[in-house]
Amino acid sequence: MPTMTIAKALNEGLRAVLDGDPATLLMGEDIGELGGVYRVTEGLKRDFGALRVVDTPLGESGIIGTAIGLALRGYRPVCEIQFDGFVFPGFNQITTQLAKLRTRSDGMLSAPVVIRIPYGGGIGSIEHHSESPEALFAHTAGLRIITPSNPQDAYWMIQQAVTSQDPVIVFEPKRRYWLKGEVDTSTPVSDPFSAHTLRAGTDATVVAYGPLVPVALAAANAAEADGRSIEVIDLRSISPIDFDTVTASVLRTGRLVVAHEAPTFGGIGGEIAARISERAFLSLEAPVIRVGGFHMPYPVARVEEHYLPDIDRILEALDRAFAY
Amino acid sequence: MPTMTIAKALNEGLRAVLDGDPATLLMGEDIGELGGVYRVTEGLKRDFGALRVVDTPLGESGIIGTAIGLALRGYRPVCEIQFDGFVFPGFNQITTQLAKLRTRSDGMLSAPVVIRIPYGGGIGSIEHHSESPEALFAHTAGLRIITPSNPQDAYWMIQQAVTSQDPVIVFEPKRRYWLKGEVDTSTPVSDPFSAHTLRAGTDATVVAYGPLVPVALAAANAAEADGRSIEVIDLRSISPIDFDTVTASVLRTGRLVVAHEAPTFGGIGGEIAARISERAFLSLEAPVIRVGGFHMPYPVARVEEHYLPDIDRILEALDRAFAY
Amino acid sequence: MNGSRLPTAEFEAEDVARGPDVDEAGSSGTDDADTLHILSEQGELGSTLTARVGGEVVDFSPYVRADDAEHLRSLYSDMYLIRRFDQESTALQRQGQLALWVPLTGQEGAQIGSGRALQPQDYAFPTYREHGVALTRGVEPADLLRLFRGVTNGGWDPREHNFHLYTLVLAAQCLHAVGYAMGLQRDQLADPSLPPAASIAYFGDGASSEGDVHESMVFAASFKAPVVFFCQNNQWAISVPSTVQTRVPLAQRAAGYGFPGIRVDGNDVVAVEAVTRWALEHARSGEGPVLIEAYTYRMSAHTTADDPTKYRLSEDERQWRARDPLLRLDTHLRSTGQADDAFFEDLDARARAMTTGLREAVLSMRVPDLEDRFASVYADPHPLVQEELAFFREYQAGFADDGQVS
Amino acid sequence: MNGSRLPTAEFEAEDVARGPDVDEAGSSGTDDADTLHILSEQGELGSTLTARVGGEVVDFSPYVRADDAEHLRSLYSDMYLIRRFDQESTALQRQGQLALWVPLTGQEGAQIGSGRALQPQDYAFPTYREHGVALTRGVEPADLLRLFRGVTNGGWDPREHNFHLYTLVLAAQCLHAVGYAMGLQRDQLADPSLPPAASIAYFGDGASSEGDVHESMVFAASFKAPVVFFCQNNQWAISVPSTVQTRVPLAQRAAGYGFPGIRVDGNDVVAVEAVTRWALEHARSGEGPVLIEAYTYRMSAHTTADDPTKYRLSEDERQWRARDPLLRLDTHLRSTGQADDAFFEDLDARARAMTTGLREAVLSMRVPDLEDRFASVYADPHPLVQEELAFFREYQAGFADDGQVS
Ligand SMILES: Cc1ncc(C[n+]2csc(CCOP(=O)(O)OP(=O)(O)O)c2C)c(N)n1
Ligand SMILES: Cc1ncc(C[n+]2csc(CCOP(=O)(O)OP(=O)(O)O)c2C)c(N)n1
Ligand SMILES: [Mg+2]
Ligand SMILES: [Mg+2]
Repeated sequence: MPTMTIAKALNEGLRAVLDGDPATLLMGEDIGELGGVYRVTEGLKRDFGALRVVDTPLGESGIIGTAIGLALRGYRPVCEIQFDGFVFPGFNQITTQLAKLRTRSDGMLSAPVVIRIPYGGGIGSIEHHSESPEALFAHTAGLRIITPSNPQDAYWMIQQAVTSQDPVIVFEPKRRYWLKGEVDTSTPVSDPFSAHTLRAGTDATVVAYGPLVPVALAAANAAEADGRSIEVIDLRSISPIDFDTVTASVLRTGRLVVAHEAPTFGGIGGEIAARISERAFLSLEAPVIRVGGFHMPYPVARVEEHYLPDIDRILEALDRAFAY
Repeated sequence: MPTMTIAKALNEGLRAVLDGDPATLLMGEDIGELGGVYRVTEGLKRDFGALRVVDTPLGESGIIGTAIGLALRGYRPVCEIQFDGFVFPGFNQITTQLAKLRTRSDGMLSAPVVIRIPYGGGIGSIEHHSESPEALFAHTAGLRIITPSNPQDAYWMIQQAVTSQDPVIVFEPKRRYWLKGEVDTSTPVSDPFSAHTLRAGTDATVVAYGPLVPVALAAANAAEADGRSIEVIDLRSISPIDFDTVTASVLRTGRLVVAHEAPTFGGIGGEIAARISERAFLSLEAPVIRVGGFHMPYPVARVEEHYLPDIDRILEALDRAFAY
Repeated sequence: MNGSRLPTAEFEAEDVARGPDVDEAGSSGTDDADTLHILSEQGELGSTLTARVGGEVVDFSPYVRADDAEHLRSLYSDMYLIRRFDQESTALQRQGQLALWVPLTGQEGAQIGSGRALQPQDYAFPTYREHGVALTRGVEPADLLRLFRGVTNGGWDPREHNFHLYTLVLAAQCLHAVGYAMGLQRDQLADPSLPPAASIAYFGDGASSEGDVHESMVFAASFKAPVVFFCQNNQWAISVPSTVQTRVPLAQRAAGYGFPGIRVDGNDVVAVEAVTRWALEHARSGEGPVLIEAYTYRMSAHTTADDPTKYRLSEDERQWRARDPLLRLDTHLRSTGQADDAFFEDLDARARAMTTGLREAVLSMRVPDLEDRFASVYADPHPLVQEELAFFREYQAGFADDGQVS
Repeated sequence: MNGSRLPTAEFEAEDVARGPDVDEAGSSGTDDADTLHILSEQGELGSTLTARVGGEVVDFSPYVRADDAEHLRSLYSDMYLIRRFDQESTALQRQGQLALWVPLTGQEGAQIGSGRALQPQDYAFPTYREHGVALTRGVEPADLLRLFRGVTNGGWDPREHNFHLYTLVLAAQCLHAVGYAMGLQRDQLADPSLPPAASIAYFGDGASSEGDVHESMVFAASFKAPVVFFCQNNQWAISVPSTVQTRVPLAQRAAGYGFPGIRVDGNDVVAVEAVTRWALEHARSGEGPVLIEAYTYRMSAHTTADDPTKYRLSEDERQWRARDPLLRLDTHLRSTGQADDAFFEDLDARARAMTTGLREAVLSMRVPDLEDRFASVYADPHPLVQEELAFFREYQAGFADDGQVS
């Protein structure tokens, strides 16, 4: 099995869909000649040409809106948004058009557009380059949202996103683009809309996704040293959420910590906490504890390490859960 | 004390701020000559002129963006978005510019822009005219979000929004525009960012806001007939949320139902459920039950009555809470 | 009421508040060499079939079909039928059978003229007012009422008619039309035997201010997409006159993107058809996009919920009645003997036939269950939707037991 | 790799994929009567001080300050100083002292020329590259580095300099500039004794495609707002050439909104200053907005994180070095005897003085606490922020006890 980074796995996954389905095309800012600011589309314009790897004019609404039109004509556009903080000019097309097309047409039409968004912090960058806006999309029905945390998932989930009949937003954990791992290119990973239990445990469950998955695993290892057995679930899909897997875990462990980089207030952790509190009410030994960003715009680079949930923040949350 | 509708109370409130502060101005689509599609600004252009009640070109990003510029020059713009579903072209300016200006400038600048959005369903209208997108704004730090449910609050809260040094989004419950009530125009209501307990009770708490407040009260009355004493809280402010008031109530009643029209998944009810579950964990007799819209685009008019949370849906939720 | 900072009503700065100094070429805006007009208000065919597009004079005569009596009668028929349909729909709304209606009266010339210029393989993206275009695309008129009856957000199968669903978020459909045109381009390259095709994006003078219209034009120009932008400048965006959106003819926008823009007398169905045929051919042949501004007038209210007396003069309305697109073709057909009383009587009968069943059709429209709505959110199974549907069914069943709700 | 539907690389349709058939007037775009250029690449002052704006020929001679040696030297000084600052900042980034740097090299003519045309009461809205304009507004150069040091998103008090903070979301600031101009308009009406003022919105060729630029122009034209749109067409939006954004000069966009648009040789500081002075006067005097396209070239990378060899030819870069805005004024000043070696030596000394302390200034920039950030989210007290701040303090204190974290 080849070893590759997440960025390379996405690149290979995109290459596979371009190769396999002539209806697919990539579009975005600087994805052609340059190969994207993160080089995720490197070499693809060279190999598939400017009609299938399209450097668009600079307008996010234009990218999403024309992708919808292309999808109506039978194409399968995969749009790149350059950074999380720059998706908002395209928010209207995503929320009022892309998400609703199927319902609007009583199921007659669909626009299986894929939107790739590098997201999250920890890269020491400037404003608008470190955000986690996933909750702003999850609330809107009609969209699916996934986020791979490792090369294997990246390679397959991007392909599964393109195959889905529904529009899918793929949030790519940008600070993990260089994370390496083995990729089995012959056997697809299971349903991209399901959660994966990465580590079994008996005393508490930690749910994380995207960039925080390695952090959650590290925290679980650290807790083990203190004699606590922590189950770690990689959510993988933010809409829908695989509540069955999470509930089953919490029914066993009785404690849940949910971690994400996005601000806690109004974040997707609230949805998980609310639903698991309902589903596992009688089994919960402690309230669901959320670990997330603070209620502030993502802070400047020099202080982001104090903002981002890290191992200690997750351990502290576990402490609080065990205090009950 | 005069009796007036919510629409009229807003009109009078806006008149008062235009009268009191020459830096205020209203801007939006069709708010001048026509007085707004809901006539909330009726007569104001006549009395204050076209420089202070501005019919803008048709662009929501333009409205919010120029309002920010006006605010930088010391003005206090109050923008009207014609319907909930049409705020999205302005989402970028609200989320990346308006909300962040203060932080971006390390507190040196502020843009105390007010954005009025008629929201919610129940008016038998067509697509995009019945939505409740408040959660999509609540997640973003830097904004404040309030929603009056009665004429008294409407009259004062709109004025308090204009006075606030922070940007405030006022979600106006459009199907209650014609709801009448007494307005005490001499004594301001208390802090617009606090919740009001409208009805005391001992067995369970129901939290609602905006258009569902009368529904929650009616449900509480119906439950009383069954011998259940329900406390009803009008949240009033969605960001910040007055968790102190809600927590204090739940610590007494032990049960909480949260109702909003917005879809449950990813809605603000999740935040309330999560936080109250944490704050009142040991006092909760049942999980927090949420009543909200389903995970679908707001449905067509002929079925909306089955979609919108009504008295029965709240009673059913209370039943579930009491079943524990 | 007067402050130190801002002037009040008495101290009005007309210029800032936008006064009458709009640089529009004439109030009708149809009197210059940049505007194509063929059939006059008096019902006479003009002899100049040219207009300036950008710097050049374009000869539209190859696209004018004014010498084909049969064709002119059919244009008139379409305009007449859709106006009658519009009146009937307005009546249905007044009777409470529709939640709302969006009348097109006054815009029949722009809509029938452009719609009839389309070929079957072309694809139209309407706003919410293009009932006339819908007619030319073979959409069943009653189906247009489903949306306003509140039983669907769609109403027809766009793929059957190459006529997209109505889009209510202003300007959003312009980008879809450009993307669709980009798809047509690619199809054509992959299979040159396909008939050349274009898409057409309808939008209004109000919508022209939205950022999405700009991005559509930027993308269309950049990719030389085969798309025609068709702006019906009916002079009003609800209560706001088009002079608030622009001080110059909207057609001039196109030059800024490097493609042709032309204003046409929108109440002249002959000219509209010609200019649209020209534009579509331009687009289909790989020359890139075109912007058409059809200068017309919304003779009725914005919607049945609107009251135009609040914001416009009845004098204006009166003046525009004389420019009615139907009237002038009627005059032309009669005065040239191309249509006789029998034609008009027959047409009236057809209109009656078309509108007769309408009320019943509306009354018999199936009201969906909320359950149906759960089915169309996603194509693939979705656990949350399934869970909520299960809850809803159980909840509804509870009432059935109680006998409270059906 | 070849499918039935879409052509692959071998079967490339240059036209669709956007080929070389761009209708730009010459590749330098500065050789026609629609472009103002005064100081040639050879350092010679031209004698035609006119250019066509829309249909009319405008005489810019009242706005040209080429006969004032002192003034020309000061323009040169500003360009020289900011280039040296730019080089020093790039070096600081390479040394790891800045997270990123956005070089302006090549754009000094456009920035110093336009910045120097501003009067104190005017207000500028920059993108993230306007270091030259910042210099003319009296912003302390070191303050420009704070953002890139990662210690703030701002760095200076905009109100002190009438120079807004950098805005990273492309085109967003254009609307702010229009709104600000609407405020200036109102102030002026309320107090006519105020000096007339305008705002200026900077944006790039890439940003010009964003919907916000369109809405700014629509609003500005509608309200006749005193705003100058200043587009630096440096021919690249990261890796995408400006020909992808437009096939015709961007200056032509203005006519579509009914206000003047003009292209100026952006590497000609004399012409840029003249045209900007003219435009600001136009705006300040109530005539409404103006669009200026300064045709220039980004001589360096997009940012220090960028590698332009991936997407552009070194031959192009070489050609544009000959058009360097500093070079031509240098030649002019020397050849006309308006500056001697002493001037250049003195300037060099000033540049050294300005950049000397820079490294230390950067190193000594106070790194904020996360605690500081809690304070600037809202103006008024906010319970959630207070609660989270309390948590954070307690959490941090926990580590202090453990001795783990300061
Ligand atoms: C993005 C958006 N903003 C606001 C509205 C509300 N609205 C519906 S129609 C209309 C006026 C549109 O005017 P115009 O584009 O000229 O089209 P017309 O109705 O005249 O055909 C407005 C403001 C909307 N539908 N979408
Ligand atoms: C809305 C938005 N989309 C994307 C980006 C990412 N981005 C930053 S600079 C840039 C290119 C801008 O080009 P241009 O406007 O020509 O300005 P220049 O950098 O050449 O000065 C891009 C795509 C952004 N900052 N904002
Ligand atoms: Mg209109
Ligand atoms: Mg550029």
